[in-house]
Amino acid sequence: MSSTDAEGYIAQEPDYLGAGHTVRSWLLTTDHKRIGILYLVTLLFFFLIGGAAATFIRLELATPPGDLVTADTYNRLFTLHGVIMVWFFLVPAVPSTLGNFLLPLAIGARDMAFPKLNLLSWYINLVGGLLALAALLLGGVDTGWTFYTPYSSLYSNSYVTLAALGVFIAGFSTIATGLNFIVTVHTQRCEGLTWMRLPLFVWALYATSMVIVLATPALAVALAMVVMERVFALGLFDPAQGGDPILFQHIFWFYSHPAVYIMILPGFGVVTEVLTCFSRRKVFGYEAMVFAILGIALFGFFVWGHHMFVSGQSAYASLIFSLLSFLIAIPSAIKVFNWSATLYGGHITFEASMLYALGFIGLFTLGGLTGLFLASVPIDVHMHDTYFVTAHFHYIMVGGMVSAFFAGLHFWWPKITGRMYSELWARLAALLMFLGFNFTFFPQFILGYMGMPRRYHSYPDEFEMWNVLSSAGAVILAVAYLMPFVYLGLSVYRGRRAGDNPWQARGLEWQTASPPPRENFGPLPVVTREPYDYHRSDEEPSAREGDLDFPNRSDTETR
Amino acid sequence: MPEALHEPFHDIGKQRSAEEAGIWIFLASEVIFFGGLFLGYAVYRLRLPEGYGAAMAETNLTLGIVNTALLLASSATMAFTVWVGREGLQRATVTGLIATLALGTAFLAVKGVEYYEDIRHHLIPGHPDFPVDVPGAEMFFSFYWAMTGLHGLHMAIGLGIIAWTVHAVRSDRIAWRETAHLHVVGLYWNLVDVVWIFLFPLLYLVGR
Amino acid sequence: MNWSITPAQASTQAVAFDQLFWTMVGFSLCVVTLVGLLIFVFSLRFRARTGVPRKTVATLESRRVEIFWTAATAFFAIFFFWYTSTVSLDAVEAPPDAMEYHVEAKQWMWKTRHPSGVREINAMHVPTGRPVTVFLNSQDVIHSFYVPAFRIKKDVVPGRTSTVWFEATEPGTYPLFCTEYCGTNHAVMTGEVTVMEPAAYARWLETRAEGETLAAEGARLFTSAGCSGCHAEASDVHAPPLTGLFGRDIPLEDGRTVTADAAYIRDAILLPERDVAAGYAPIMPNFTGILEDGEVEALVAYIRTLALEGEGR
Amino acid sequence: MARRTTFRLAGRAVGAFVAMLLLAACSIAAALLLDGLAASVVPLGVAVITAGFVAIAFMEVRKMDAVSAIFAGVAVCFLAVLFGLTFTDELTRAHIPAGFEARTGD
Repeated sequence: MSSTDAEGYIAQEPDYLGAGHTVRSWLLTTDHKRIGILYLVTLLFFFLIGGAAATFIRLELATPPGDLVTADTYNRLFTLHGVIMVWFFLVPAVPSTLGNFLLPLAIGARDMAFPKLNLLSWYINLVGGLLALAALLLGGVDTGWTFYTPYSSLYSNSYVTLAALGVFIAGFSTIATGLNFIVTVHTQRCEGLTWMRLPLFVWALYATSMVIVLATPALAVALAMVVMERVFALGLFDPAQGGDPILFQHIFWFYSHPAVYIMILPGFGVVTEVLTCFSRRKVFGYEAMVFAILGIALFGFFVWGHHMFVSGQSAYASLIFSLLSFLIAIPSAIKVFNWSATLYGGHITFEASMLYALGFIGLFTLGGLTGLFLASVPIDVHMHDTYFVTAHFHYIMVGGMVSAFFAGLHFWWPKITGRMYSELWARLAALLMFLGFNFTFFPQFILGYMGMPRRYHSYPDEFEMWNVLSSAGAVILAVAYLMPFVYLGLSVYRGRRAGDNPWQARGLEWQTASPPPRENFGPLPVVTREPYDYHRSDEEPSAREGDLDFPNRSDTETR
Repeated sequence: MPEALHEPFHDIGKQRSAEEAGIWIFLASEVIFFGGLFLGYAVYRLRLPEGYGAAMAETNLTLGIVNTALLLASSATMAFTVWVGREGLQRATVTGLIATLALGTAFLAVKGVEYYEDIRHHLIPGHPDFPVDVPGAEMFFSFYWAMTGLHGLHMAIGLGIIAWTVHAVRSDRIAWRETAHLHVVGLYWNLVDVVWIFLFPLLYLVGR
Repeated sequence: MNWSITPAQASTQAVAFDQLFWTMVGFSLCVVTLVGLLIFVFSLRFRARTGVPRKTVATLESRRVEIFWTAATAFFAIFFFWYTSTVSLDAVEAPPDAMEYHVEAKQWMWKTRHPSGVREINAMHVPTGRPVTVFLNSQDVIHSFYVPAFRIKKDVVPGRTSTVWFEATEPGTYPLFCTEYCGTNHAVMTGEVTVMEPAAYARWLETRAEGETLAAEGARLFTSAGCSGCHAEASDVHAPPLTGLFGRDIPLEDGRTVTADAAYIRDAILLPERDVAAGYAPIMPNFTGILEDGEVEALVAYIRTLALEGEGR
Repeated sequence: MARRTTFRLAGRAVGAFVAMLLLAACSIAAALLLDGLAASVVPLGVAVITAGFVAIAFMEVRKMDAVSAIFAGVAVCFLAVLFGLTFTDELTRAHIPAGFEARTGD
C-alpha cells in the first residue's frame, strides 16, 4: 500500500509491477493496469491458438485436393479459427488490454469506476474461453463462427452447445467491460478534461463500449435460442415447425455487424494517437473525427442486412440496407482523409508504431473500399460467401485491427513495462507484416472474383495458383507475427529504461512514471489545454527536441 | 460498519450516481436481450396467427393471473424496500426484502406447478401427443418455454441477490444506507417485473 | 498453373455485373492512389529531417477542406447506390416466359429436374438465349446455389422455395458450387451447368430417356398413395372431386373462403384438418411423414393439370 | 418517527400495487370481452401503460441522470430499429411455401 502525505504526494511508491510479487497479488488485483496485463496474456494465448488454426488452413489450401486433414477436421479448424479470433481475440483485443491499461491514465483517474467488476470480467472471459477450449479439446465445433441454423441447431454433431455457451458467457464479460468504460469516462475525468478535450482514443473506447453494451445481448439471445433448440428441442428456427432460419440471421447480424465496429473503432483511436505523436501535429479536424466515430457507432446498427442479400431477404429490405451501408462509408472516409491531412506540415519520424499506423491507413482504405462492393446488391450476389468476402474482412480485421493493436502495443510498451524494445527489429517486423499481409490476402480478392467459395476444404484446379501465393504469404505473415513476441519479450529483461515519456507525447498517460505507480498519478492532473497540443494553435509544429521547453499540458497543482 | 466510499471515488454522491448509471446501462442491454425473443415471437405470430390462438387456449390463465399479481406485489415491496432503505430504517428494509423474496419464490413455485401441468398435458413442442394440431401451435409453445424459462432464470438470479442482500443488510456487511446497492437491486427486480408485464398478455391474453 | 483472374462470362447478368464491377474497381483504384499519394508525399516532404517551412492550417481553410471531402464522399456513396441498385431492381423479376427448372438440394448433392421432367444429379443442361427460372428447395440445411459464370447466387433455405433466374449466352460447361456452409462435404457439393445452343439442347434432350414429368409422377402417386380411393370420380366416399379444382375459390366449413392454389392443396394434403371444405366431413387422413416433399409437389402438379384439362386447354 | 415513515411509504407501495392490479384487470377484461383487433391492442396498450407506471413510480426514471437516460433511450430506439428493419424484410418478402413452384409455366 502506498502512503500519501499531507500534500497528496505519494512517497517512494513502487510501480504497479512491484506492488506485490505473489500469484495471489495478480489474481486478486483490482488494479486496472494489472488486469490489462492479465487480459494481454490470455489474449495472446488465444491469438496463438487461432493463428495456429489459420496456419493449418492455409497449409491445407496450398494444394487443390483435401490431402492434409479430413473434411471434418478442416471444418473444425476454420470454426475454431473464427470463434477464437472473433470473440477471444479481436473483440476484446484493444479495449480489454490497452483500453483497460490506458483509459484511466488517459483521463487522469486513479482506476476504473468499478475495479472489482473489472476483475470479474476477466474471470468471466476466462470461463467463457475455457468452455470454448473444452469444446475444442472434446472434438471441436463444425458450424463456422456464424452458427447458422438449422445446421447448428439440428444437424451438427459437434460440441455446438458448449462452444455457444462459451461465447455467451464471454459476451457478458465484454458487456461488463463496456459498462465499466462508459461509467468511468462519465465520472472519472480529471479536472478540466471536458468532452471536447478527450483524446480520440478515449472517444473511440467510449463509442465501442456503447456498441458492446447494446449489441452483445442480441448475440446472447441468438445463441441462447440455438442452445435451447439443441438441448430442449424447442423448434425456434426449425422449418418443420414453421420456424424461419433467416430470422436467426437477422438477430445474429444485429450483433455481428456492429461487432465489426467493436473490433475496428478502438483501432481508429490508437492510430490517431500514434499519427499525431509522430507527426508532431495536432489531429486534423478533431470535432469531425469525434462525430465520425459516433456516427459509425450509431450507423453500424442499421446495416446488418447486407450480410443477407442472397439469403432470401426481400428485395426492398436489401435496397434499404444497401443504401444505409453506402452511407456508413462517409464517416469512414472522413477518418481516412483526416489522418492523411494530419501528416501535412508535420515533423514526421518513422518509429515502428508509426509504420504500423501508416500501414493501417492503407489496408483499412482497401478494406473499406471493397466493403462498398459488398454493400451493392448485384455485386454482392456474385461475391457473397466467396474469398472476396474473406479477403475484405481480413483487410479490416487483420490488416486494420491487428496492425492498430501492434501500433498501440509498440507505442505504449515503454509506458507498460518501462523498457524500450529494439527499434530496428520492430520496424522490420512492421514492414514484414505489411508485405506478408498483402501477399496473403490480396490474391484472395482475385479468388473471390473468380468464384471460389469460402469454407472449402478442397477446390478445383483453376484456383490453385492464387491459393499457392496466399499460402506462401501466410508463412511470411506467421514469421512477422512471431517476431514481436521475441523482441518485446527480450525487452522486458534487457531493454534500456524508457523514461517517463520517450516519445514526448502529449497525452496524460505520459505525465506519470513509466511504469506508472499503483495510484497512477501523484496529485491528479488538471487539464488546461486542448488535446494533441504538439504545437500552439498559432505556432508552427516543431521537431521533437524543441518540445522540451513547451509548457506542460497540465499543471501539477495538488487537488 | 464497512467503508461506504470505494476507490476511485472521493464523493459518495458521485459514487452513487455511477452505480445507478451502471445498472441502467446493464438494463439497457437486457432490453435488447429480451427484445430478440419478442422479435421472434412477433414474426411468427404474424405468420401463424391460428396456431398461436389455438395454442394460447392451452395456457393456464388462472395461474397466469395469480403470478402477475404476485410479481406486481413483489415489485411494490421491492420499491418499498428502496424507499425505507434510503431513510436508513433497517428493520423495515429487511422486512421489505424478505417480503420480496417470499413473493418471488411464490411466483417461481406457481410457475413450477404450471410447468408440471404443461408437461402432463404434453404441451412440449415436438412431442408426439402434442394436443393442438394447428400449424404454429408448437411454435407458440417453443416461445412460451423459451421466454418464461429465461424470465425465470432472471428471477432466480434476482432472488439469489436479494437473499444475499437480506443477510448483508441485517449484519451490516455492506454500507446499504450510503451506497446505491438497494436501488440497484430494486431497478433490476423492477425490470424483470416489466418483462413479465409484457409476457403476461402475450402468452395468456392476446388473441385468446 | 492458371494465372487467369476472370471467371467465364456466360449469362446476360454476367455482362451487366462485370460492367459494374470494373467501374467500381476503377473508382477504388483512384481512391487508393489518392490516399496513397497523400500519405507518401506528405511523409516524404514533411519528414523530420527536411527543412521545408511548416505552417499550420487555418481553421476556416481546414473546415472548407473537410466539407469538400465529406460532400464528395457523400456524392459518390449515393451515386454508387443509385447506379448499382438500378441494376438489381431490373433483375428482381424473371421474365414471364422463363423455363422452369426445379432443384432440390440436400447434404451433399444437387438434384435437378428439367421442365420436360428429365432428371440429373449434380448437373444441369440449359439452352442459350432463353431465360431460366430455378426453383430451389432444401431437404435439410441451408445451401446456396452459385454459378460463378452466370454471376448468380441464391440461398436454398429449408421451409421455403427460393427462386433465381438467368439467361445463358455462351455454350460451355461451368462449375456449380454450394456457397452456404452445409456440413462435412460442403466442399464437394459441386456440379456442372452445361450451356448448349438450342438445337444441340433439343438433341441432347432426345437422347435422354424420356423422364417422367412432374404431373405424370403425380398421376402415378394419385393411385399408389391411395388418393384415388376417395377422390376418383367413381368413388363411394364423399370426398371433393378434384377436376377443375385448381385456382377456384373454395368455401370452407367455418365460413371462410380460400383459393385452391398450390399452397392450399399442399396444406390440404399435409394438414387436412385445418381448412375443411364446406359440405364434407373431416375424414381425410394426414399425409405428413408419408409423402416426401417432392411427392407432394408432384401431386399438386397433377391436380393442376386436372384443372387445365377441365378448362379444355 | 421511523414508524410513521414506514407506514407512509408502505401506504404508497400498496397504493401503487392496487393501481397496477386495476390495470391488469382492465387488460384481462379487454382480452376476454373485446373482439378482433381491439382484443390484441388494448391489453398490449395497458401493458405499455403499466410498464410506464413501474418506470415512473418504482424505477424513478424522472430522477435518472443524463447517462442513464441516454442509454435507456438508445436501447429502446435500437430495439425499434431491430423490429422495424426485420419487419421491413418480413412484410415485403415473397413467401413461397416449401417444395413448390409459384407460377404456371405452361
